Amino acid sequence: MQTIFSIGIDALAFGMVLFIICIGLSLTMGLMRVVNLAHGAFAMIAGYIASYAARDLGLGYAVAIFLAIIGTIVISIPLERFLYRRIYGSPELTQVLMTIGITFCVIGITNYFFGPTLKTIPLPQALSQPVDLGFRTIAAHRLFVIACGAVVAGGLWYLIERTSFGIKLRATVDNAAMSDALGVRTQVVYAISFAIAIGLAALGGVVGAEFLPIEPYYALRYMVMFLVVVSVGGAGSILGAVIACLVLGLVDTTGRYLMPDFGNFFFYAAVILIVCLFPRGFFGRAQ
Amino acid sequence: MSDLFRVENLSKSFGGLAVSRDISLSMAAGERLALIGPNGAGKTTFVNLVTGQLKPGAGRVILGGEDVTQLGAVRRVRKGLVRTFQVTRLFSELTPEEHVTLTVLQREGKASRILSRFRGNSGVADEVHDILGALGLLEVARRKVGQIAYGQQRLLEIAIALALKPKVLLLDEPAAGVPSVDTPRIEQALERLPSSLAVLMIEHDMDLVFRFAKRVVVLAAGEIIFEGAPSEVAADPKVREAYLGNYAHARSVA
Amino acid sequence: MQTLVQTGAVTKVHSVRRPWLRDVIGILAIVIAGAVGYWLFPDNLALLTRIIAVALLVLSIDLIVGYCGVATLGQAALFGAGAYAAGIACVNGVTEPMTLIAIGGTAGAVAGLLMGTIMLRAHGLAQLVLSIAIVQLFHEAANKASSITGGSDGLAGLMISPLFGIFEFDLWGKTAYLMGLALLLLVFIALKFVVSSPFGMLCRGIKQDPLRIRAMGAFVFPVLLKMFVISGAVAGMGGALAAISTQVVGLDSVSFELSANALVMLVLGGLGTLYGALIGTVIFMGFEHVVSSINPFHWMTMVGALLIAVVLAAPGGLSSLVEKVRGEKA
Amino acid sequence: MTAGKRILGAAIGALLIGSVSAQADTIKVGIIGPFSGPFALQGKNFQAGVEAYMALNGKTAKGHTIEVIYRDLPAANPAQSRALAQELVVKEKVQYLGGVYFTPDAMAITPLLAQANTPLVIFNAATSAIMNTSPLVVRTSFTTAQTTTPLGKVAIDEGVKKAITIVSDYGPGVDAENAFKKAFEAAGGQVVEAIRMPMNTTDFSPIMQRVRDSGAGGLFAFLPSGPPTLGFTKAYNETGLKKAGIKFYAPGDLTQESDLPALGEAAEGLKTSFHYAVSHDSPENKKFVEAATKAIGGADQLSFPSVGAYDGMHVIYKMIEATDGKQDAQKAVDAVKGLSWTSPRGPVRIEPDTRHITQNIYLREVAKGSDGKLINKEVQTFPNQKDPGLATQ
Repeated sequence: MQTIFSIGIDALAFGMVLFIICIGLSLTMGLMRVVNLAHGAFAMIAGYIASYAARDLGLGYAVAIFLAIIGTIVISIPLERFLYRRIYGSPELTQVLMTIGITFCVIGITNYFFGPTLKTIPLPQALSQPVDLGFRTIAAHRLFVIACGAVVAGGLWYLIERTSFGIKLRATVDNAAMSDALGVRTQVVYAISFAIAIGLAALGGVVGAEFLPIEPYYALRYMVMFLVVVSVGGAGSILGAVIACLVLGLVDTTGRYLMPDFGNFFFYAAVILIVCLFPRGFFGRAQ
Repeated sequence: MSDLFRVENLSKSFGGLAVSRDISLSMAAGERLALIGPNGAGKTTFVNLVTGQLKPGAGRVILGGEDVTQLGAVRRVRKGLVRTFQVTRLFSELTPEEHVTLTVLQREGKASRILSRFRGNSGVADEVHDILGALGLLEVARRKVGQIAYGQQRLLEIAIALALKPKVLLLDEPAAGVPSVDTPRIEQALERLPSSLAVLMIEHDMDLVFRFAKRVVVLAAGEIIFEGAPSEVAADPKVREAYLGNYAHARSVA
Repeated sequence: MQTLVQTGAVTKVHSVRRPWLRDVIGILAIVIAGAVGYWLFPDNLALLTRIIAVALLVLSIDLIVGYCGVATLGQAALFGAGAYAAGIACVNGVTEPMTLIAIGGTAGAVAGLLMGTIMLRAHGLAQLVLSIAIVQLFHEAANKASSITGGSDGLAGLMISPLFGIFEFDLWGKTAYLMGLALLLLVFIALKFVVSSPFGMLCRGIKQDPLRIRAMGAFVFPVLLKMFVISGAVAGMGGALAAISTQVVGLDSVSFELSANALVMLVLGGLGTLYGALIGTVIFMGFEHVVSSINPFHWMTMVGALLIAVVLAAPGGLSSLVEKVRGEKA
Repeated sequence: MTAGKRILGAAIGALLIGSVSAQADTIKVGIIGPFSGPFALQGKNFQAGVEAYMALNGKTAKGHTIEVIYRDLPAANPAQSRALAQELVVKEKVQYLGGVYFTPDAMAITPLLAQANTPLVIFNAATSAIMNTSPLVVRTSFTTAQTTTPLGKVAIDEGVKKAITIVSDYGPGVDAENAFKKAFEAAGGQVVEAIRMPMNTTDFSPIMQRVRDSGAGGLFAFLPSGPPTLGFTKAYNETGLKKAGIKFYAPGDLTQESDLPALGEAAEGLKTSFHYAVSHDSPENKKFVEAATKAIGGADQLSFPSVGAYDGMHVIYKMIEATDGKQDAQKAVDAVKGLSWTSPRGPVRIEPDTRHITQNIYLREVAKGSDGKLINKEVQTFPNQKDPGLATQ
């Protein structure tokens, strides 16, 4: 029983990290129909900013997170304006080409300016201590990540389902031309959604750095995992993404505990099974 | 049973919404039937059920005495149950000639051959020429479909269907969206359809329906509310009621 | 507008009337490019051979993505199946190069059958993820079965007999290059026949509208599966060529990275023409080689910039640029 | 944009240098390594080692000017490796090949050496078997078995009777597992469980849970240096294994110096065995570290591949001196068989029969250095270790 709880809490923490990073990608792919393979690159940029702020400038963790999110969004604005806008509505493979290109550039430039070493984001004292849960000790940071995931999921749900921006967003997704005619400024809606997605990537990159360490190759190293999570959840669905992250986190963690030698087999076999059972993902929008 | 084609008690609902209720219908070889009804009456759903794109909740589809309800869409086509699409579904990068050639090759079971040339068979080429000629599409035979007029695309839909040598042909609004100058060509094509063929046509253009069909079936809210001669349609109270919600249609019926 | 369509139509009719002429010119162009490569870069034949092997992989992706509309990020599973089959056969005493190519092709075809059977169950994004999962499983399997495959250390010690008993696979790589070039030509010509056969036309139809194809009375699944097998054979031969010319098979030949790179090359060159696959491979790998030789440390930025530039200048791929220029001339 | 310009500038610069120095009396050395991509740090260390050697010992050997040509091989890719080696030999006319980070890449080059009449000096690739594939290979790095074996005895000495091994599931990982098991059991210990985890594992908590459940008193781990080591050492601490007194042993890949700042205090106290620590206290090493730091552009990036490259260049210089600039691979290799010298890592020797390097293996403990930065502090020396992998064959 203790072991089950123990695995469960690990799975939850890992799943939540995946969720925070991937939900942004899920939104861009599901709502904006852009296959943004550079999503991980933005998470990485945020990690570098946070690392610089917290380690080299000695700023607090919260300030570092804030700066990272703002900084990454600022960096993404010209990219959105000059590159991404060209590929809204393009065939997926053209988008893949463009966003892989952006990823390569980000990796190359990061490597050039910051070098290939690992960068860390020092945690505040409160988060770096182990917490005794009774059945085991766990790093406080993991609990923090779980909390972040819950807040992000709730916040996004509220934003999309309960605010006027959410209404405009859903209308634009359903029929951009019609929304335009109804006076929704779709360009603005797209730009804001893009910024939100990037901001989430940034948040995930920073709080997930303990799991996925920040280094230049980050942008490509975890791309497959992000893509798999988004597809299994169903692009554009918050609930789907949550479930996918939890299920895949659980499968991954359990597999690595029970059969570490065949962890990957376990994981990808589960992915194949899930995809065959739910061809649109858990909660995918009909195409 | 001398009926070539028959549906019995066909029903289908999406969630709680019944889109087809207990539809029964039969057609003899060579018959010309028109299926009309207001928007949302379930006409296209009916075609989808008959051709196998949708699985019915209940009921049977019988073709030439054989129950084809359990067969998939492809097998039904091969048995001679062929449709056209309300919104043309054509390959914009291919030419009309290529469309029809592919169809003829498929009918002859040669379409998935790798070791032969697409245009290598002169027998096929002659047949394609004939079909395109019959529908007046020869002059655009080698243009990409994306570049030909919409009316010609509609004719091509019919050409593809004919190339399959169907027994029963379901035409889903063959004249929809066609500029009025081009409708005579569609009408002409319809008149020239092989006389042995049973044709069911969905159409809004009542002039066309009157000239084409010997029998009319009216569908409303997934149910057959009238079946009879075209001349009787307008006078039927149920039909009038069904159409009254829609002024434009009511006028065209009257 | 009317005249525009008219002139367009006239040129189209011309090109349609003599499609074989275009292909003959295209194939001649490949021969010439191959010969030019041989004379111009006699010291880089190993690189050119590697480009040919990857070109076969990219061609095989074009068959699936460009002609059938099935997206895949796992094609290296088929390439790797061919490479490992040839490598394992070679280590076990089958050293004749042509036989090894045939073995690679067969293994690729079998792997293609398997992959197609699984992948064709899904569509769109889900299909893409299936392809990723499959290549990862292949990779894992090759890593685990290290007693047969050499695992991450690679399958080394391939001793290839001379081609026709005369031409050695040596340091200078002339034999490997010329054999690869001949293989590429044969495959290309064969594929030109495949895509212009009724089967090829059927695939193009399926890519645009599978529902329409069903309404024409043709089954979609077996047609696509057949293409997967053909594609697997082509990729497998590419893998075997890589194994023969390198004499080592590494796990990279069944990696997601190779699959993704190859797809990028295809999109770069342009989908659905076969020429695009070749152009994309040569440009991408050539460019990468040049910039990484000039600056081994920071060339990745330049490759990224190239990809972005191509999307901005020629969203349909480089081969669409060629078409555009031709169109303007006409 | 400035990055683009700088790169362009560097590119043009490289072209110019290349064309100027391509004269008759220069001897070219081709270095293949991962200079970009996920292992870029290791490639940079190759370059730093090479440049440090040339800065300290001059750019000439017996009057011959030496020119180094770098070729990038970002990840294990034998086909590309062979193509690069062929280009270097045939087109660039290099007389010596060096570098090579991954085993399969080395395997792809060795069949070419005899025809190319070119020796290959391996700066890193650490599988024993490479040495048997060609008589023209010399290696100045280490093998995993070589660095791991002393740990078996160390664990027993520290009172560990039962151990669990956890390795990344690939060649070197399996080598490490076998080497540790052999040494540990020879010394009287028992390996209770052997886990091989996939390379791409990012969350190690479940594995640590497994360690706890196994009842082992010691944990032997092997992971390739880089990002995963961070999560691994963190998980060891956070799951309370360290507190529970379960001892941690690993080869030095896990605590390479360039990762230490990232590992942070979590790494303090970890014991690893390796052939080189940047903190090694000797005059040779002081000079080396100073020069290599200058070459790499920051002390925090310096790591073990640099010393493999440094000594590799030493071997190549000796080869050039022995052949006086003539291309004669066999003579060059013969000349360095039995060569011994004092490397920054300590006394080393090229074994005549295996052509692999014999060297001291050090047990080190991660600790704070005099300046407060984390270092691998040498606590015990196992002198003159040969490669047990080759010795048994």
